[in-house]
Amino acid sequence: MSELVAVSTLVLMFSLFLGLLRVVRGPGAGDRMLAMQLIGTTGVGLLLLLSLMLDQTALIDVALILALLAAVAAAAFTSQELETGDD
Amino acid sequence: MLTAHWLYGMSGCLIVALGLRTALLHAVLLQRLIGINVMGAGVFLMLIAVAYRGPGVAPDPVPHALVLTGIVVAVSATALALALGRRLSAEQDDE
Amino acid sequence: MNTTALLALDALLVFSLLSLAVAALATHDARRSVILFMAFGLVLAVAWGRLMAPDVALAEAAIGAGLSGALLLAAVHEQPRRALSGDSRPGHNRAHSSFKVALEWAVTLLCVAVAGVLAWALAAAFDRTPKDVLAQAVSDNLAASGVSNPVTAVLLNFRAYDTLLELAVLLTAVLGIMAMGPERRGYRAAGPVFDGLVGWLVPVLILMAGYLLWVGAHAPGGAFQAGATLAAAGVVLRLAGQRSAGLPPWRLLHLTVAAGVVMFLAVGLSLLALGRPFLGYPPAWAGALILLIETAAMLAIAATLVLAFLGGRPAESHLNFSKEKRQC
Amino acid sequence: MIDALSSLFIVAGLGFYLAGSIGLLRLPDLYSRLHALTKADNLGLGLLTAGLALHAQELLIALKLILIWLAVLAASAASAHLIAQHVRRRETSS
Repeated sequence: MSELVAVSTLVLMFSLFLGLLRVVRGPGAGDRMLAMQLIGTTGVGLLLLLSLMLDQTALIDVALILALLAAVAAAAFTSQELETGDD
Repeated sequence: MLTAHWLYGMSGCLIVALGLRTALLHAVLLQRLIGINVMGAGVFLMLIAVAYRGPGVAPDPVPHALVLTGIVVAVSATALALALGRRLSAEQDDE
Repeated sequence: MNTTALLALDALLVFSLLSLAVAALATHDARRSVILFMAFGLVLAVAWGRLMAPDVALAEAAIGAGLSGALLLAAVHEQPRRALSGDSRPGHNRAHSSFKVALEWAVTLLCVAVAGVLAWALAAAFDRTPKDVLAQAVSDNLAASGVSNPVTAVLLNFRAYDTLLELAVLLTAVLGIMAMGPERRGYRAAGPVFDGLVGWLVPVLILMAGYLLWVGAHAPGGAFQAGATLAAAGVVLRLAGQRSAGLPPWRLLHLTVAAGVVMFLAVGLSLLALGRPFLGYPPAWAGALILLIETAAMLAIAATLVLAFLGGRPAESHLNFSKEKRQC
Repeated sequence: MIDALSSLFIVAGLGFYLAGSIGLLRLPDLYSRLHALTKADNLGLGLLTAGLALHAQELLIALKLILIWLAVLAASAASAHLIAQHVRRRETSS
């Protein structure tokens, strides 16, 4: 079991790396943000596997915070500021 | 043999250098700030690498406490710098 | 097998961090730079988890991958032209190109030298077998600290002076921000999808902040992580078009921002009055006093970070209660 | 038995993760990449959390894992929608 977890962690890190390539390549800001969502979910999975592998249950909390804050980042990207005079 | 802390610590040094170069050379305020933040992250990486004691061994908590507060202070300082920059450009526009 | 997998994981993580740093810093497109910096923060949070620093990972997940990204994105939206694009500076174009190249080389060499010195110092630190004087002192005295999470014990008991000063630094920063001028523009009211998101995300973030504050005594968590999570709730409200961003009414705002420092000083001075050293908690009371200080510090940190996102002094009329009072 | 089931879930979850990342890289435009993102990725995390929850020693941990999956499910559906809408609005307005 522990070997499976170790190898799975590595595979997931590779998957995250593939997602990062899209973040770097873009081409548009929207493409990058969409890829950020994917690497966010991959990061969540990676932290969960690491929590089992390193025997650190607290990493589950980190995964939850990461999941919630990915949504905040997306919100910040898409929210539209008021124009002057919109007030 | 413990290679992990070497790997993370030395890349921390590299990241400090990369961030410092941008912070000094870039013409745009926002990207200079990102450079400073990247530099800070490099320092944090060095500190956490020093605290690391291998898998299954409890790391040194003192650097962790330093980095934890460092992260919060860094984001506040960044916000202050952005506010300063905004004020500066507002003054320039008035001229 | 496990160590090989771990080593490969480390190599891939470090490579990702380095290439993201290069990519984020190399581009001249500010928005691309910010998004890549957010990705850098996300990978960094995973790295902290890998290096068994869950306290730091919590703060990085909340701030590096979320809040500071939101802050920088707002700055990109806000000022696409002047101050952020240095090209408008007078005399900039006239600068001698050969001088510029020489300067770039000099700075690059300086940075290489800095990296070399740091690497040398780090190698010296690694070469000596860690004596762990401090770590040993922490684990020896943990039982008397009132909490069982060593990082919280360091922050709020053993090195409480440092944390008090750090909160004072945050207070100075936020006062500076508020002195710099009025807040940035607000946001348009959220559409239905965003509204649905806000409806559950904000309560969950607030609950999570309370949980992190409570759990910080015996597991990773504490005032800094809880404050950042609470601030994220405020930022989401602001992004959804709520001008107050969940901040307290104007009169209470000053008190909230200063709450951490005030509570720290109040506890420290009361102890001094009772004949104990400043911030030298009696062991029986340490747990309760730490929770008291942490609660105040969480509120102060959250308010500070929300004000940092607003980027200036909030308009008095937007903080709900004062508005109602005036209408009465 | 539970170990085998748990391993099966984890491996299947990884398959979806990889498919998602490869789809994100290979698919031609933003709208088709939405598929890769929202479908494969959430299934990937769902199977992974299911596998890990089977392995969890405490009930609280299993509950937290399920909570994480639900949070990601709701958050990433909303964020992907918002990002796509944002891009579309820009394209049509310019």
